[in-house]
Amino acid sequence: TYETLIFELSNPDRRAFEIPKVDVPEESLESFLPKDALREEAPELPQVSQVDLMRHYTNLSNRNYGLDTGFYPLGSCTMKYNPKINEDMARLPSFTETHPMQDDSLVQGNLEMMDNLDQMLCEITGMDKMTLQPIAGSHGEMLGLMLMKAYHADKGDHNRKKIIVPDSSHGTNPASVAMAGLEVVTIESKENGEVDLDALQEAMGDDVAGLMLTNPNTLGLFEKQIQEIAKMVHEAGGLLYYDGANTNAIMGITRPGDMGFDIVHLNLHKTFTTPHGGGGPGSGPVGVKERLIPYLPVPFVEKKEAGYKLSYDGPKSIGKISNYYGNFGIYLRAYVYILSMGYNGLKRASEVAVLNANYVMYSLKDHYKLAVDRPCKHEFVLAGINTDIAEMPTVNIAKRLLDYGHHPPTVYFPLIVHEALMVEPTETESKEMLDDFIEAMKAIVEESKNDPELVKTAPHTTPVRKLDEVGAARNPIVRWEPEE
Amino acid sequence: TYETLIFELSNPDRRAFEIPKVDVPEESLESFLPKDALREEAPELPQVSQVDLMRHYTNLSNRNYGLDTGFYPLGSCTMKYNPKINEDMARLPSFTETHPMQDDSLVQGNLEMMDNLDQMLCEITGMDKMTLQPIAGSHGEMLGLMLMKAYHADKGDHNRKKIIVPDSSHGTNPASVAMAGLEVVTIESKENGEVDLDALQEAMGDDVAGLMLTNPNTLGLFEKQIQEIAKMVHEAGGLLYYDGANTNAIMGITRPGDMGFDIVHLNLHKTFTTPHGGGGPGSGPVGVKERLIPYLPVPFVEKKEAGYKLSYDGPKSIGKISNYYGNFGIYLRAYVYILSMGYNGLKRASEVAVLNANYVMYSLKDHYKLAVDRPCKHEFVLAGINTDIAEMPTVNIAKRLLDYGHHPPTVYFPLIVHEALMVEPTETESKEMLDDFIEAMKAIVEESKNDPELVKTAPHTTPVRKLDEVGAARNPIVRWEPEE
Amino acid sequence: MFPYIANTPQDEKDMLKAIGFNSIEEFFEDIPGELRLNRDLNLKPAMTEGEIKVHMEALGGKNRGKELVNFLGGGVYDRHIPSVVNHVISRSEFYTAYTPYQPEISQGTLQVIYEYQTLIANLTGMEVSNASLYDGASAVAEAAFMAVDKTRNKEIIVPDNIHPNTLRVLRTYLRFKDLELVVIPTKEGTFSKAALEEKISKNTAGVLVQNPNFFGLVEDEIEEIVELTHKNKALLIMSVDPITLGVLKSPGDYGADIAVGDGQSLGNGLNFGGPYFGFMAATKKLIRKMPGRIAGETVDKDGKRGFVLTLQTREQHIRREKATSNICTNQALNALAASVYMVALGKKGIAEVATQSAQKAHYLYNQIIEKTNFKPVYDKPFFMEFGITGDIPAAKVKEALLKEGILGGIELRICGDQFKNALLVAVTEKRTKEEMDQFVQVLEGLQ
Amino acid sequence: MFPYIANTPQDEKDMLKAIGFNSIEEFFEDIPGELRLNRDLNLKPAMTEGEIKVHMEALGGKNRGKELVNFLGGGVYDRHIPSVVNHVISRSEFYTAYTPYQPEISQGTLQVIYEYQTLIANLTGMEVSNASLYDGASAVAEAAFMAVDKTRNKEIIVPDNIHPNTLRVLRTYLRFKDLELVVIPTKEGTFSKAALEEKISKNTAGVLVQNPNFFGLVEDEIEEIVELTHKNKALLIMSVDPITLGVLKSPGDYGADIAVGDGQSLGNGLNFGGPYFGFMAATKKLIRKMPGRIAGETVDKDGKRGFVLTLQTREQHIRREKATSNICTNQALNALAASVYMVALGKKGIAEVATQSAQKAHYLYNQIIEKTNFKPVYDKPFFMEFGITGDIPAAKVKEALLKEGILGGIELRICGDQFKNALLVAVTEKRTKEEMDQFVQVLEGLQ
Repeated sequence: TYETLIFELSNPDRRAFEIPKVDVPEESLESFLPKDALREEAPELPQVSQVDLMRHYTNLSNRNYGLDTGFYPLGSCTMKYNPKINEDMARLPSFTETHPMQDDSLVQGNLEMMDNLDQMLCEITGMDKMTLQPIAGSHGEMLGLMLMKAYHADKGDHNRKKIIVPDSSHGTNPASVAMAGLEVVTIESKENGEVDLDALQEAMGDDVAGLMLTNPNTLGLFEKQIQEIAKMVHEAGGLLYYDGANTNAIMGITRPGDMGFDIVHLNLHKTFTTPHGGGGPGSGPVGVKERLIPYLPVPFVEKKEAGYKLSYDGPKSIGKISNYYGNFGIYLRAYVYILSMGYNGLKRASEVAVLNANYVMYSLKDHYKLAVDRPCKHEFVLAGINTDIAEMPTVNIAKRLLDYGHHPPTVYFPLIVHEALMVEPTETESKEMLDDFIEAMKAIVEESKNDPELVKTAPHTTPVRKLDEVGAARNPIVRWEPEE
Repeated sequence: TYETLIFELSNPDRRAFEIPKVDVPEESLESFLPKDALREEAPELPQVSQVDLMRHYTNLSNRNYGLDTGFYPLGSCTMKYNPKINEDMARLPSFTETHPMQDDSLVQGNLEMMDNLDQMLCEITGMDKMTLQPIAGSHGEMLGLMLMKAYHADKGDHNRKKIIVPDSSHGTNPASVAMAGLEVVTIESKENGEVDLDALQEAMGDDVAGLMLTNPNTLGLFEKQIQEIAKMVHEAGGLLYYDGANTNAIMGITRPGDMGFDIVHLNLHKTFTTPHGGGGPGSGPVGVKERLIPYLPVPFVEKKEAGYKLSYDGPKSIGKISNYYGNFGIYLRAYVYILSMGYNGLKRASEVAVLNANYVMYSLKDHYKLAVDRPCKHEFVLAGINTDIAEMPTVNIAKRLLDYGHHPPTVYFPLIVHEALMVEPTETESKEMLDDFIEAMKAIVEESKNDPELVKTAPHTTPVRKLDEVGAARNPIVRWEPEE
Repeated sequence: MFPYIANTPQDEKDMLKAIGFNSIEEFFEDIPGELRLNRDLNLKPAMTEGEIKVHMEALGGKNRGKELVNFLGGGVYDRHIPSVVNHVISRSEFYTAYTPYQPEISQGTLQVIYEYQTLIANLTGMEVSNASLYDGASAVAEAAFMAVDKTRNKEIIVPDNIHPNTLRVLRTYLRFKDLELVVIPTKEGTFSKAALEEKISKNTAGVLVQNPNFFGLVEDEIEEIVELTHKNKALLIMSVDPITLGVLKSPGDYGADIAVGDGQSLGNGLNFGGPYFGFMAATKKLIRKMPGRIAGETVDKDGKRGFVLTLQTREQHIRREKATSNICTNQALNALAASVYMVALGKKGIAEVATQSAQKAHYLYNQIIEKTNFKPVYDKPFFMEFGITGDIPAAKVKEALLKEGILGGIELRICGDQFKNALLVAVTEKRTKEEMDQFVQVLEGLQ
Repeated sequence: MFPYIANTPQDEKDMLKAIGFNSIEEFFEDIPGELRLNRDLNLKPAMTEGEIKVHMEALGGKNRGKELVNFLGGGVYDRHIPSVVNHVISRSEFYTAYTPYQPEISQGTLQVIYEYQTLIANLTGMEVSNASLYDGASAVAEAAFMAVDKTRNKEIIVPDNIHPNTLRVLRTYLRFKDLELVVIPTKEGTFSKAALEEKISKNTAGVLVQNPNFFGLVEDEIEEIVELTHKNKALLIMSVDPITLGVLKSPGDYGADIAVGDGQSLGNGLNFGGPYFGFMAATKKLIRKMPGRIAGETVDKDGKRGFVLTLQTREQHIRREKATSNICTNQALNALAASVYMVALGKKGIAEVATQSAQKAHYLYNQIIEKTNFKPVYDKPFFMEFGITGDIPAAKVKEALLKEGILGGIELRICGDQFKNALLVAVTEKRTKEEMDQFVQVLEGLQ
């Protein structure tokens, strides 16, 4: 009974929860609805007792690995500790029990928070105005590209359809370009992931809407020529988009706005410690420079003498991209985090994130190949195991790490590095934890040399062993069905 | 780093939490306290980051088995599901943020709840008045015995020092007698755990303060002759004390007050679903018949026209047995539970608890020896494995059950049954879960026959294997000390 | 020191020394000096938990809501949420996990998604479901893209009685992909098959029906609309309120191709608009066109059942610029809350919630019509939400209700000036007769 | 159906049939008819969660507290509680577990106890600690029994400046065991060595010192008292506030034999008096006299470190009538909260909490003495709690403070009529200068 599906526990007449008895006359639905609007039988939802429900989900949770379980050095995902005070504040009924259609006068606290957060995020990124509406990083990317397009169109420049994206970029970048009805032009990066200025120059033209970049790049390296790049793009009439996934390296140190970026998105669930929830909800605010403000989605918070107000008055606005005001409950957590850290804490966070990444990278340099041998920022990429010692595909190293109790790094990304292992330790980890990880990584190299079978057949200690993903895709079983 | 002690993670200057900076002049302690009142160095508490703290305790929790993990048929402990609404209500700030020394007028909600609960528990047990002050069942027992003694003393009857306790009783019973400054007279029970009337008659006399009994008894059987027993004790001038550990069998069906008991304690953490917390906090209210009310501890809640009031006006009261009003946060949960169940639910709970126990007992009767072959109430006792099939000590059966994912029953209690296994499934378990347990119990019999070594070396799948308890007691290491 | 930063100055020294550096600054040397901020961020210094609590409680104190009786709807409803929901989603193994890239240590999340997919499929009567999307509005847009992708047409037809924000979002999404949005007029509040007939053509990719629609009315020509849509080889997208499916015919019953909606009602709090989640279910043949994650059943190398993310060839990190969707997160934790909600209620419970909501809404509606001068906006069958209109501006009505602690409804003037006196009132199973009687009393007082 | 009862009527039928019974009633046949209740319990029918929430919120609404500024103490303090505390104790593996009788699946609870014992030993400066007791008052009584058990004497001496409820509880416990309680007068609020000298004898089992005492004063003759007690072969029991040990000399420093106290201050909420927990630590040679659970380190059969309940031969379920204590639960979850609290604060944090509490208390005290007509009850060094007295009854002072949202303190008349105008004011690190200034302002207004 401990590894079943919830449907397999179902038994008619069991209940985990009941609502109060109806206190108005119990008229039949047929008395006010056409009979053929009604379904013949209620939907097949399982019926279980409350204890069976709680045990089911408790046991499932115990088959999951979270940040509170252990180290999670998943490159480009910034899996840092999710502070508990964030959770407590986001659950205050004075916030949770407000409806999005209440009058502005009844949600002044919410609006004030949103306005404060807007300003804080602008200060951190060097932008002029933020919208909190995007629900995820990719959603923010899509919005940012829409803003570019809207900007050019408003200038009468309908020809600019191309977005330049380096081949080292996050996979969402080109996909988001497509979502905004634009075209991707991929340019090859230099080996260290930096933009190849010649390739960029060649790609530029009056059909280019802009460039998408992350800085530090996906190899964890700062784009040293960012000023030249910005100049080049701007001079050609394009805009610069900053993918904020790697913001954790630079808070209080440098700002995309100062580098020349026109549009920035942030992943609050990365840099600003809101929980990932097993894949969401996230929050991906987008900030812009002055000239792009008119195109931001409605509504935006305005501070008037009479108080805060949600304004829909945006004649050039691209409209809306999500139902209400974005993931309020999530960005409220980010707000609490920023208050908790302050200007001093945010800067220290970036410094220590970078320290931790370099510590791990240089500690592993004899056992693994460094993608680039140069101090990194908040993350770094290994080009697989040091083949002078042993040979072992990255995927097996990752699986073997599970037996050591660690979540593996991101694997096979960025695509430009062979056998890539992308490691982002974050600032919330202690030296002791990093040492433990380093030792495990080294031990796996030794094992790969002395007992490669052990590594190749890993994991050995997880709730399930290696799963057949190919079979799953070939014959997709995507829902439970009762046995006949 | 995942199986360390918290002290082993400590690192000076790490912090998991900070308080606000002081906002008054920072005078040195020496300026207002004698220097020799101050310690030279702050106490050695570990210093860890917040993420390390959370991981430490999360990982520890994952090495623990709770009711939300699985089946917990621990006889006499009534490990039934702890409803989540209880937890939510007990955490409402309007309750948690009240100080025990606030004026009555500021805690009317608390006092009203206490008064309501008093009346509900009286109705369930058939008593006239309850005190909520005892913090645990054993605390309630001690109080009950004190009340007996106070009653007799008040009647000038200082000779009654003896409390009769059957040898089948809970271990706390005789210990509590000692705590109240009384003497235990143990009488042998009949084989089924029922009171031997002859033995009782023989023990009775004018030096007897009373009799302690649990009904159903620890073998899960109803004391059929309870009326004769009550008469016998009362006629000899004694009082009857009801150990409420087994109340889960009889709610809405029969009441100790109607059986002739003068004093009753309840374990709210058993019958009334308040969580056990890994060994507390519990709550053990004590109810009495009219004539014993004057001796109850102060304060008690009184309902006056102006509102509820805590009264300390009890000239014959035995005084206080705990600091304030007992475990308020715990009995508040029990109050919510009683409301959730209502008169109909409580009765049904007892009926199904008894059904479940009989179902498991009779399903196991071929594989195990029944202590008594007669329908049980909410729990039953097995006298070890059926030796016609195989031989295996009870302790090994218990340990092997761990490998099947179940918490074992209570073992080697009651003392009057050889190789006892005391099973209490409770009403919150489903037939499917009971079947799973029955199958496991049967499988262990088969294993004992076919592969006894497997059973004897169990458990095999737990975070640690069988622990050396003898060694621990011989050379007690009861605190961590830094290595020199 | 900062509680969320583990390493101390001493650790810093030790670590730098171990790897042969002298200062953290050396790691930043590649950042040009003129790009350095060279000043402190203009934010406050770090606040402690105690100070934050005071600040946040003061902010929250500027809101009103928790003490008010809520008759607001428009897709977001104040419902009974079982206590177990919050207890489950507060398990840190769930909420602090990332997307389940390593299935061996993510069976919790993966099985939850698989079960969620089954629950949504059963609820909507569709064959397959994905793992959830951002919200109901963007789910409609994603469904429109699926229709475009499937039919190779560029035109989406929607009636003007859908949620105005859904329309706004759809408009944005479609415009940027150079797709055409055709909004057709409704007939006394409900979808007009005739109006559709006029616009539908071989260029149509998809037709959207919202049921109940924004005015709370139950659509009465869905079968005909589905038939007409399919005859034109377009896809029928149905946007539904998940609770109403406890008793209303499902998209599957009607033969819809794609079912979408917002899942807030399924155990998620109001939260001022989010996080909620969008759900999407479809026919089996559309599965490879679906955006978002999908979990599938498989076995491990010992033959034990397990779950993985599957059909990933659809996804952006594989297809990059060929992707038709950039979704890479879902709203996993909200979908978990919804799963727990659906399991807690079960088959009977969801029917009860739907039935009670409808019964109570009709009680209130009947009382208003009987006892006050307010008139229905549309005199047609509705489910649990209805429009009323009178002689005074809706804002005034709301004000009077608020005085009695009642959030009275949504002003329908957001749908056009013709509705300036109209209020959209939602009633859930959580509202009591007493609360509704008070509502009526206030309205009586306005005459 | 009841959500907490799994089996349905159909299950009931199946189960009865499987074991050869016809009805549940057959299991109850042995209960004599005249003992049957034969009517429904006079309770309400089952309430749903929704109804319970309404009821409980209404009850809670009749309290005041959360919105008030709290200067109450007397052993129970309103302190900053780190957010992590509640998150840890809300892990169901901890709070839904029983006493760890099966150590193989209870390492969580057992290691927590072991760590707790270490933390308490370090805090009190004692050699060993148990796993916790009911509360501070009963811990004092248990300590008294230990002294009696160890010395075979029957007399416990306590000063009259201990918490009045502690005195009450001690009196009850001792009376029933026919032990003698000798209460000696204090000297201007502090323990009088001279008074002790007068009463102590070879019949004395134990002497109790509370530091800081109930009036908040720091005892100034502890060393002499310990010496005198030990000279008389009695045990010195010290009752302490755990927070003050962040900076005050510990029982261990003073050479006490047993240290006890109430642990509420260590991360436990106010909760109207409970659940809190009592702590107890002692010298190693008293370990086998200690009541309550004790966890010890050991190894499993593979040599891996693990923890078990140990020294169980002391316990009631082994010793039955020979037991000197009947404690079989502790307050495990509260002790866990305390452990998390102590770890969250750490060595430096606990010193800061203690220091700030003292600094703030002295700020308030100085302001009151300087600016108002109130006088100290005792003009002696205090820690974070102090008595003030004036010309008007304390009840009136409280009333005036309450008007400004302040819970002003405890009326000291519970210690005798001579204190009828006196108020005991506690200040923790959580109070702010602003709150204290307002306190002073109210007192100024009373002149």
